[in-house]
Amino acid sequence: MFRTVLIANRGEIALRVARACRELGIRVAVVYSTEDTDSEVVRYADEAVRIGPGAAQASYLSIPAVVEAARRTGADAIHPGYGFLSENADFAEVCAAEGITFIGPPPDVMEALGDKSTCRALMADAGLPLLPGTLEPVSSPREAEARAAEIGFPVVVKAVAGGGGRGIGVAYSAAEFPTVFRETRRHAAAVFGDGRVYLERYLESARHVEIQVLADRFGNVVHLGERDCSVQRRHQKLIEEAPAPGLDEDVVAAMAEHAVQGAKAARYVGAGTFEFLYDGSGRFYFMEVNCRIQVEHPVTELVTGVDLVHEQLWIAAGHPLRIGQQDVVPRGCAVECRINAEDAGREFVPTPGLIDELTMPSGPFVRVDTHVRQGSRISVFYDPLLAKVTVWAPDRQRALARMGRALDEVRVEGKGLRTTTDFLHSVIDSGEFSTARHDTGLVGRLLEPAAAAEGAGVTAPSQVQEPPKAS
Amino acid sequence: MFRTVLIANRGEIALRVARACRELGIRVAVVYSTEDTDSEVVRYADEAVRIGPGAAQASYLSIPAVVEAARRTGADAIHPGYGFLSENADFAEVCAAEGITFIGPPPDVMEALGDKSTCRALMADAGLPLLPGTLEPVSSPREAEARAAEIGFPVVVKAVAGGGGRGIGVAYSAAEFPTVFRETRRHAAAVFGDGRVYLERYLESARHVEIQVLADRFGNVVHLGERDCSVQRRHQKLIEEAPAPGLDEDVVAAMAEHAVQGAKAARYVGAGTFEFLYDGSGRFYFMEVNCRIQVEHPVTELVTGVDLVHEQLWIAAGHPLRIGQQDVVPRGCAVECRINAEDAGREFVPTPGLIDELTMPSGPFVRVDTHVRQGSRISVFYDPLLAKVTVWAPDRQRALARMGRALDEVRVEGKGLRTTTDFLHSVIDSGEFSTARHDTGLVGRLLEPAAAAEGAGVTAPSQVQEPPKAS
Amino acid sequence: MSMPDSVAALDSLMNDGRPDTLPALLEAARTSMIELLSQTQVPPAAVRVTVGPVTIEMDWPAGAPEAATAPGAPAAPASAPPAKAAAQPAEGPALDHVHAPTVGVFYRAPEPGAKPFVSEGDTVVPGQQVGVVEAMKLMIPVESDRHGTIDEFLQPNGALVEYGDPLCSLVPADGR
Amino acid sequence: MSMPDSVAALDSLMNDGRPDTLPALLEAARTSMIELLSQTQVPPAAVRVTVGPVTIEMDWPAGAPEAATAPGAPAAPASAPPAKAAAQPAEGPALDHVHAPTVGVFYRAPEPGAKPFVSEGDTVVPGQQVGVVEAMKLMIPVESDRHGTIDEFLQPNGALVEYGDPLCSLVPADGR
Repeated sequence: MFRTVLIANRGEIALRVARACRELGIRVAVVYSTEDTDSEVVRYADEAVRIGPGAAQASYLSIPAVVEAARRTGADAIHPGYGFLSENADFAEVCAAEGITFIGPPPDVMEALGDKSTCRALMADAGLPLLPGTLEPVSSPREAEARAAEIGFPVVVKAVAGGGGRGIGVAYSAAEFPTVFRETRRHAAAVFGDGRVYLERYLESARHVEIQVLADRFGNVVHLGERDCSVQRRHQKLIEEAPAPGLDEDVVAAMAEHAVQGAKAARYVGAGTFEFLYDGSGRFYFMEVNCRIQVEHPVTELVTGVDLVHEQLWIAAGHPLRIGQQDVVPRGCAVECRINAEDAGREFVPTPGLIDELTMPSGPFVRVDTHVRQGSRISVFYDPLLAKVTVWAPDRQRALARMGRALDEVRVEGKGLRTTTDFLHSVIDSGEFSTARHDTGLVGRLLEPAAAAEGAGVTAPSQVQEPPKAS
Repeated sequence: MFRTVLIANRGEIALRVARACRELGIRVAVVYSTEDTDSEVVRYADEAVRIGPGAAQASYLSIPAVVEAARRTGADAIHPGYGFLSENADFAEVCAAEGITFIGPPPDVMEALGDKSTCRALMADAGLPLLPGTLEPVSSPREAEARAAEIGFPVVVKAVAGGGGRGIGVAYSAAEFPTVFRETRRHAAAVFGDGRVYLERYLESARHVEIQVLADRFGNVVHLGERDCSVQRRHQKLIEEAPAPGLDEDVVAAMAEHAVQGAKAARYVGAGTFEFLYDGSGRFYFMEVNCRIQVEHPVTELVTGVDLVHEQLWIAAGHPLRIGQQDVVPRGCAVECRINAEDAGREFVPTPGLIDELTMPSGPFVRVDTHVRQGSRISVFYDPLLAKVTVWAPDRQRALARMGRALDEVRVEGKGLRTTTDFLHSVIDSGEFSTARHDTGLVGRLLEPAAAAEGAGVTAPSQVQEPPKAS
Repeated sequence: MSMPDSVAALDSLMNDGRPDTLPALLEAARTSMIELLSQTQVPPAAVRVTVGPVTIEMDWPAGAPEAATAPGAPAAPASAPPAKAAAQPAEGPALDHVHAPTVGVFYRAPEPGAKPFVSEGDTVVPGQQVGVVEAMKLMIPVESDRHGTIDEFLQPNGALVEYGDPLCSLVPADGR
Repeated sequence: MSMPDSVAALDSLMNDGRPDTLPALLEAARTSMIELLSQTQVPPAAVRVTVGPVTIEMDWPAGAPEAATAPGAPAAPASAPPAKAAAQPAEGPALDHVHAPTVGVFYRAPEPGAKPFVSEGDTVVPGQQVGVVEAMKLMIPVESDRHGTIDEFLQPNGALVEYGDPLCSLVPADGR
């Protein structure tokens, strides 16, 4: 096992990885920006290196600064967490060149899966079902219009370099297609430095279901079941759960089998996630692979008892998988809510500020992953995720009751601070969610029930989708 | 299910029961003393009734005050927690007379099991193995000396009305027996108002192993496996775990079978615990039944996934058991540490005071049950238990590593405050405990290694037992 | 073994002969408070003394009588009366209270229609019954713990009271 | 979906035209602080103004020059200098610093044995290189951002530095 692991991240995931390292007797080094000088993980770590200013581009995203910190702390491995450099193939390559183990898949695998076009082609070859769309990027507006008409509206325009819900635009008709196409390309070029986009059929009423896999260097792959992440706003997840409620066992089994096949075809190594859209009538479609630990990994940990970060470290250290498929026996139901410093009443605008008072839930079958405490400052520079509250219960009904109890205990006070807590509670309490009749359009409908009722019939109430955003 | 449950307790268990009620949609009423005016559960409850001063005798132990509070709040049931009135048969009887459901076994069952003499007789009839000893109380010193000689030294003198480690004296020789006998009787009379004692063979090197049972009104009984609670100081538990490490599966299965038989013979109802001593060589002996939820119930909850307080409420509401023996499938290992406000360096003397700073552990597979926060005052009137930190992992080695990590995160600061945290850490780290070669004498050996080495050989290092105490 | 060990905890604090027993702590805090106030020239707005588990707090609200604002100083803190006066404020007689001895129903008379134990304006002596609280059919007498005159009943007959609720105010007799 | 949305977060704070943008918050806090100090007759020992994510704190230690103790008042708080003086303390020339632009190894010269970029006592202009930090074989220049005179190097050649570490002190030229 490693002697020292450098954590190239911040926030709750940095602390979560640090805890795993401690449990394994590994020395913990972290990098931090000037904004995070007083952060919990900086206090927690054995060694901390200040690598740059608040702006991530010059700190958490700076490859030379992170690698310099790794060399200085004698780290023999780097855990990238999620976001930042976690899916950056160049970074993984530099690590390899420096003789430092990157905890994640090999650079070439990450590169192939990170490009949505090559990824789709690879998975199509491996037999995974794809939505009707273009395998190659389309650049000419005229060609794009023709392909969109073939695919049939609504059509989603996706950045090849996008992912995680970013770089997406939806066109509901041929009339609005040219504008959506142009804007999504411009956005992709500006944000990702890569203006290539591809087209796909847009599923209006779908469930987001993903399969967690673990793979070692020797070609062994196991899956750890599914997560349902259909409660999203602007393609960002708010609530995740396992198992996916109301899905047929056969459908989930087939999805898991495809994920394992896909991982094998891609020569995947480490912890990864295969995302699918489920259309509500037995069909599902492969969307993308996330080459890292996910924000929502705790729900899988609570139902399987497998510590995914421990396994990441184990695999990265060169060991063969120590759990077989028969060892993965899901139990009960786990639900995670993301407490964000956002104002749900104002389109989820981030509300940075000082936390004057903080109470997090506790007690039976409640897990809290957080990096904030009383006196913490929520920085404008980073993700507004304050805490993940995850509960477990023998069944979904009891899990939702427990989540309601846990959310009632959450208290975050500070001038100007707002959190998603109350909104999450209203989702949990909604009839649509509690009876698992929801899809990815739920948040929009809850926020604008009048518009939803107007824009759609009772049986297909999911037409109200948020317009493509520039961020 | 009940509409309103009155919680006749305080501290972490009151909050834990309140959370369970909330999860079940039950209104929460609590009683409190003037010392607990600002307590967490008083804030948490829907209604709180101040029933008396700090001294428990006039508040948490006052049957009229508690019943008055139940009537006033419209409670249809009372949860007594542990300690206080939880094993008071008179109280259960008064509740019944008032038409309020007492959440626990029927009064006559509690009475029979609470008297150690009738309990031992009952369990002997049910086929449970008992240590050599007297079934009837002994009152004449001369008779006692004769019986002690027959039993063989060391002999333990136990109060009939005792339990939970209180009212116990150990005589290592015929010479010291008369003094121990006299002092234990005097103590029992003073503390319990009942000076009757009985004698039993004292196991010097033993493990404390207990079986959790659930029983309904219809005679159905299931067990939820065992807990090992061998880390004790002065017969008070400090660390508990499940499963019992190093015990043969057959031994545990036999123990569990005996517990189920005993529960059936006693016509037990509710959650209960059968305590055994295991002699390290395959033999075990019944000790006592605890007619209530135990402090250490979380370890069973984490390995079985069964919420014991939910099940207590379910059973008390008159339902048949909803889990069968086949539904109880233990998974992994859970360990609980009790963080007490005590000075381990000064014979665990309680250290009451104000908590100026408090950090509790969090994150993956860590559960915290606590009722204190920054600014809480640890009262001299009550149990010094501050928090229970419980962890889960796939196996014991990883559970202990996780517990070490969790204890490292604990921070309790306050003038004059001391906690057991560091001492617990040293137990976890000790070779004897981590390799499961420990017994109930471990704490004494860790505190006075020199004396232990002197008083005992390497193969039987458990002779250093603490002398009988007046409290 | 999981029984709250309150007896043992109290025992060890009260009876082990160490100086930090509860009564000693209370005494120490009280003495410190009095000493502090008598030595302080500019009266404070608030004083708080904590000794281990014991905390004593006193404060004087802004605008208290005879506030002498220092020239140029902001309005608060106002001056506080000297320590001795705090125990017995100058204006009007000090009021004490008789408190509920338990949770229950408060009655002023031994039974419905009977004459109340005492009426407003009556003088009482220590141990004299001024009411009764019924809890679970037990009648717990409410007694004055001092000499004085009943000022006013603060709870009506038949009120639901909790432990410690003030039941009536009482003007203590001088010097008792 | 789990990517830190820093671009969006900054965007929304800086560019959405609402009054609570960062610069506006800073301005509001600064104005409040100055107003407060100019209106306060008895100077405080410490002032703290928080506006949303912005906090400004100032404090003046007891015994600061020209402390004018109010008659009868306790020793502290001492009087604070007026707000403007706090920004430019009276005694000695103010020192600025040149900070490390990244984490890495600090060198004073472009290569071993070469002449240092600058020496103590040299005058520098904005953009002038005063050293270099090497991170992963990249040579990142260290530049002064103002006119001034190099006072003293605070890190030896070859030192391991972190982002923001002061590398040398510098006396700014007047008025720049």
